[in-house]
Amino acid sequence: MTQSQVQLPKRQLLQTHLLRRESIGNSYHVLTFDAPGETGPLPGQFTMIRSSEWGQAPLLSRPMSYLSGGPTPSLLVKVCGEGSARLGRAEAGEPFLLLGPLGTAWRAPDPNRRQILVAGGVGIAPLLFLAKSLAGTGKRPLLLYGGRTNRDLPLSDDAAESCQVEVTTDDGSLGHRGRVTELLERTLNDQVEVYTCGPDRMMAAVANLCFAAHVPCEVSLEAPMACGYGVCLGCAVPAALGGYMYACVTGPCIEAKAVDWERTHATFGKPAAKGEPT
Amino acid sequence: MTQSQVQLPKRQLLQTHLLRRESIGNSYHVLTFDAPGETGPLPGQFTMIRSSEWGQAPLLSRPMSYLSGGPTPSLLVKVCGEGSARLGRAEAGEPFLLLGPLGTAWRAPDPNRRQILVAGGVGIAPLLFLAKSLAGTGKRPLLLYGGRTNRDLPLSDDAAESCQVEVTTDDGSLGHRGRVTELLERTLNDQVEVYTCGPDRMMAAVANLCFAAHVPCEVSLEAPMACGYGVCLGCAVPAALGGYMYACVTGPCIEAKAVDWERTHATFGKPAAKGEPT
Amino acid sequence: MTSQSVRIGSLVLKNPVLTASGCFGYGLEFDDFFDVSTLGGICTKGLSLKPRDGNAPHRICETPAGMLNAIGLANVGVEAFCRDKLPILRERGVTVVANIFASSVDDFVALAERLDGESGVHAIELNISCPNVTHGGIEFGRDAKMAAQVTAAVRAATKMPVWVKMSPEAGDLVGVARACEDAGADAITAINTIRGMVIDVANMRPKLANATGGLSGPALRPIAVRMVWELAGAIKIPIVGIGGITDTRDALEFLLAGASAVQVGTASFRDPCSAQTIMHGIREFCEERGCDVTELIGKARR
Amino acid sequence: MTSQSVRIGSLVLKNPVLTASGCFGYGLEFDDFFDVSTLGGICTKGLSLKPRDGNAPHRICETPAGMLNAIGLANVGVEAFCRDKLPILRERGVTVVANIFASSVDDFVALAERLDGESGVHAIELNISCPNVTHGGIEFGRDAKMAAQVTAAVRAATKMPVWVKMSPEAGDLVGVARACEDAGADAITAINTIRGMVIDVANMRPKLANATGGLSGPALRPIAVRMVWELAGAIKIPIVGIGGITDTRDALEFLLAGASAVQVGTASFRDPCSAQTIMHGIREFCEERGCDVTELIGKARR
Ligand SMILES: Cc1cc2nc3c(=O)[nH]c(=O)nc-3n(C[C@H](O)[C@H](O)[C@H](O)COP(=O)(O)OP(=O)(O)OC[C@H]3O[C@@H](n4cnc5c(N)ncnc54)[C@H](O)[C@@H]3O)c2cc1C
Ligand SMILES: Cc1cc2nc3c(=O)[nH]c(=O)nc-3n(C[C@H](O)[C@H](O)[C@H](O)COP(=O)(O)OP(=O)(O)OC[C@H]3O[C@@H](n4cnc5c(N)ncnc54)[C@H](O)[C@@H]3O)c2cc1C
Ligand SMILES: Cc1cc2nc3c(=O)[nH]c(=O)nc-3n(C[C@H](O)[C@H](O)[C@H](O)COP(=O)(O)O)c2cc1C
Ligand SMILES: Cc1cc2nc3c(=O)[nH]c(=O)nc-3n(C[C@H](O)[C@H](O)[C@H](O)COP(=O)(O)O)c2cc1C
Ligand code: FES
Ligand code: FES
Repeated sequence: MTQSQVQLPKRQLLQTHLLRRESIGNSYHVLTFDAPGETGPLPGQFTMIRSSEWGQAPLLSRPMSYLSGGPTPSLLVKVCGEGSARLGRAEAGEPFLLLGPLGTAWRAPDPNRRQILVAGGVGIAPLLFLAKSLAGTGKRPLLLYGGRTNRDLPLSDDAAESCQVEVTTDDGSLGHRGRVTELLERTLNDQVEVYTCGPDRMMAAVANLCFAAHVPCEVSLEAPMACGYGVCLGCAVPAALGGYMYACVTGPCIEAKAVDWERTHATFGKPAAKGEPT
Repeated sequence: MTQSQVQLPKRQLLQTHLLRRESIGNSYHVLTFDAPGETGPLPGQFTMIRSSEWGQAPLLSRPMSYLSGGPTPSLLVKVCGEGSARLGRAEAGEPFLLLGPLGTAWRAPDPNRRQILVAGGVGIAPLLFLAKSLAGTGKRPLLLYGGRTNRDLPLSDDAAESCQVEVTTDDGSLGHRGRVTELLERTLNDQVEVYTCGPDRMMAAVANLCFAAHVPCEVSLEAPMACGYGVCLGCAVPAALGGYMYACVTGPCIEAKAVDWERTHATFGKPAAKGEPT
Repeated sequence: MTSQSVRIGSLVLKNPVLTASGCFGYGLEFDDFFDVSTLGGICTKGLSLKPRDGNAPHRICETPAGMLNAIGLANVGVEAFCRDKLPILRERGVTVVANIFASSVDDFVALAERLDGESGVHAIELNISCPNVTHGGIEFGRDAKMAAQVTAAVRAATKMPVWVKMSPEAGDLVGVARACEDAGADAITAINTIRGMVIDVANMRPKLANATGGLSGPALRPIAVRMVWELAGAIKIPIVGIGGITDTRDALEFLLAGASAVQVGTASFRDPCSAQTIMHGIREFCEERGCDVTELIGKARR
Repeated sequence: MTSQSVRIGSLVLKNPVLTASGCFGYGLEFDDFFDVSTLGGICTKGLSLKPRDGNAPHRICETPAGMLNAIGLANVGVEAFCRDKLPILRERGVTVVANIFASSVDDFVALAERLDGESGVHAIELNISCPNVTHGGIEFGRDAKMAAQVTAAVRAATKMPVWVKMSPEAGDLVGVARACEDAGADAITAINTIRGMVIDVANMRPKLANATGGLSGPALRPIAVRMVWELAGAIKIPIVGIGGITDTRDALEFLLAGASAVQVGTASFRDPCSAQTIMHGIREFCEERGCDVTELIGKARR
């Protein structure tokens, strides 16, 4: 089933307010909003979120994947800069603007395969949403969940309700010590399909393993976004067919094969161009 | 006693937090801060206030007169723009930066005269601080307090504790209908002295009446301020001796005679210069 | 009843609010949000003769009350625009200003000629001020002679109104605008972005792959208002004001400074309905004062 | 131990953080706050031959992440400065850069000569870029020839290091800076403010009595960083970076872009200790990386 066949819910700018914020450790927060009567998002979609109280700085909305949908959609936020820090100290009742649901949803799971979800840190959000939607179908995916330390694995307990969870940490402070790809390698076969969300390099490694094993692999793209709905052309990601695709409309959820991972590293990873503007 | 004889408290940038906010009607708020062990401000002095959570916009601190001093100083804030609106929705615990105490204090009252305080709207704040400091000396000043409507007279009940209060409103919704200057005119004699804070035009009218009646008159200047401690030169007010004085260091509290009220109106009231930048 | 229509040369707009080039796609991305035909008009993403992929990522980054972009004029090309986008816009009755970009006078002329035959295009806006491309961007817009040359050539190639979009980096902005006026421009759009840079301190490199990008958003607004004010004192053709408009008050600043219409750019990113909200806001402002919108134009100057 | 000292021509600064002209008074208003002699230096409010009252109010207004000022170079005059301020600064061991302003080459020379005899002044900064005065401000700074003429004349009149402060409104910034370099400037300070305007929509007039004012603060920073980056690729003399610096990260952007030192302006208004905090912050950054501050200069370019 290709993406274009999925009927995506209508996008709108929702004026709402924060229902509650739950902190997980120091850097993660689950924010739940009031959205009665909204067309819910599909797993994998995201929203562009801003507080009405931000004024002119931070200027832009922040892209965040839905952690859950329905009348009280939630987000999992990692504090890493000015915008996410503000999200991480928002109090119930604060007025928010949520533009969404945006972007493509996860490809519908193949009923004949087992789903392997590969998450890095906060990348858990759209995968957990997918896992929960699978629960209704009687499926229990395998979640391979990696983080730097045991503090970088938010919602791993929660995940155990809908998934079989295996955890890795760089420092061995929880679960397997090492990379999530080491676990993945052993589980790939022609009975599975992979969904992954996390740092670019992790997703690229996951995609490579899947290509080699001929396993379908779906990724969730990340890029700086100004609009989230296809008009600023800021969120370019190098496309396998040449040129660029746009993470907010062609993605975020897309076949790993559609991405030119080499150019992605070349542009995102490398030191930026030097000298005069070109 | 001239201003220069008063030893002003040391200025500092105080990192503190909001203890509580009390709303008065829709547009006024009393904010109380925690400032243990601080040199308290004198009546008439002001602070430059910002929340540490404002980020880069609003950029500058806002000048606000102290309503009270001591270890839990308070401010009376009228909501009129972005900064004051944020102050008006701040919650207890929010971190704030208070630069102060700044500027000149009210001239020490003359023990041989009765003090008449003439307040317009939010201008009540530094006058009420003065009145309360007088209470200890057994003095009970007369407060003439004017506002557009009965909703523009915050703290008038509070004032009754330390002052004899007479109120005017433009629409007659409380007290005398008309201008505060109409009340003042009848009370001027050589046994009184006047302190006034409010809109420029009101203070000018008060000053004029006092000049005519040879009554000492002290005003609290208002001007847009960037720094509040004398380095930006933004807060220029036309001086009677020619040139400009600076509201934040020569003022805010100053003899009405020191101000060139005609040029003040000419520059503040008139349509700004036209044509090309000069 | 107040009249909201404004005249930009021979073109009469329903109201003074347009959307800015590069910030509204091709006007077809807004179906979920509002009916774009109600706007004064839309400016298309900058069109070139051939489709362009644009610059390598990262293309955007945020700055205090602003953002930098170095999109590099990614666009579908004028052919695809005329084939796939324009018919729909025309059918919907959208007022379309085609923003065009080229690296030579000949190519500007070729673009204008190509669009001249197309019904549904109501004006051409010459982007001689793009800071993000190697050739044909800002150098046209910085120099009065070159700007005039492009304007005159396009003027001769089309019957449509020609708007010329100013670069705020021109040392002599008024001189460039006057030269364009003399060369036959119907309106001056002011302003495009100013080049800026953000350095990622952690990895010690510029954040944008292109190193520099154009600054837009509220941070830029005071500069844009000042430029519109200066231009309004110097030229006779209408000015279309742009730069950091996010709400009705902002838009009114530009009208009062002397702009006959405004464009909403970056603000659409965080609220796709910004332009519509501003359009309603200006109408209400006029209704409260019982005036037509044209009475506001340049009022702060009188 | 990391070394924080930087060399600006013949002048060695304790560390790379100075305060900007017009944002730090004469350096004597900070006694309650901190010891200004710990800074790399302070730039005085712009000094003229005669005292100046400055412009009519309103002189300032806030903008998104920035502010406009049209102070009009109010200052005590060079005589009062030398008589009342300088002796105290000298006694305290403050590194003083005298920012000077005049409306003719002769007056610039007279100012330089007057200061040349004064011990306690460590460098002269030529403000050829003030946007808020009728004569002798920005027109010197916009034109390479005029800028070079002022620089050469002052160069000949003093033994002190001469810094020239750039106007971001110069159409050809690099050209102006090169001309100053050739004329004997020891350093280039970049940048001064860009003119902007805010219109009070309620009373339909510009907010500033002077109509326009110079934009400073974080809004300006990306433009300033870009200009420092461009200059660093074009001239050999040191660059002193300035524009919208509010914290350590911001200051590092300028150093990495190629500035040898930075000036903190508007940020001092909301926190008088900003420059000191940034000075400490840069030291810590260097200590964490085990490098001298000079190793950071221009590092984003390599
Ligand atoms: C489709 C999508 C889904 C996402 N889902 C989540 C999620 O569920 N939970 C979560 O915590 N984060 C998520 N992110 C990342 C999140 O958007 C960034 O962490 C956030 O924008 C950082 O903003 P900031 O103001 O805290 O950081 P700052 O660094 O202050 O942001 C400055 C600017 O850079 C942009 N930016 C910074 N980092 C990123 C980034 N990694 N990706 C995109 N833009 C960035 C910001 O949007 C902002 O415009 C998602 C990103 C995308 C594109
Ligand atoms: C010495 C002094 C004491 C003051 N005491 C009080 C007080 O006790 N209570 C109170 O409510 N207000 C007081 N004010 C006025 C108060 O500073 C302004 O109302 C406030 O700055 C408005 O900020 P804003 O962000 O809400 O408005 P905006 O209009 O959004 O402010 C924009 C900018 O203009 C400046 N500004 C706007 N209005 C004024 C004004 N009337 N005076 C000076 N600057 C202004 C702001 O500081 C800010 O920089 C005092 C002003 C001064 C100079
Ligand atoms: C992402 C982006 C892309 C842009 N692309 C174009 C373009 O293709 N052609 C053009 O003339 N201007 C382009 N601009 C400039 C805008 O039209 C506008 O002049 C500028 O952004 C200032 O307005 P604003 O602050 O309202 O955004 C672009 C701006 C942005 C932010
Ligand atoms: C209120 C004010 C007064 C200024 N006065 C001067 C001056 O006298 N001479 C000068 O060269 N620059 C002057 N400037 C410009 C600053 O030195 C600096 O170049 C500019 O503000 C940008 O830096 P910032 O964003 O850190 O403030 C002034 C700036 C402000 C805000
Ligand atoms: S974020 Fe604007 S096009 Fe994708
Ligand atoms: S507010 Fe800066 S000098 Fe008065």
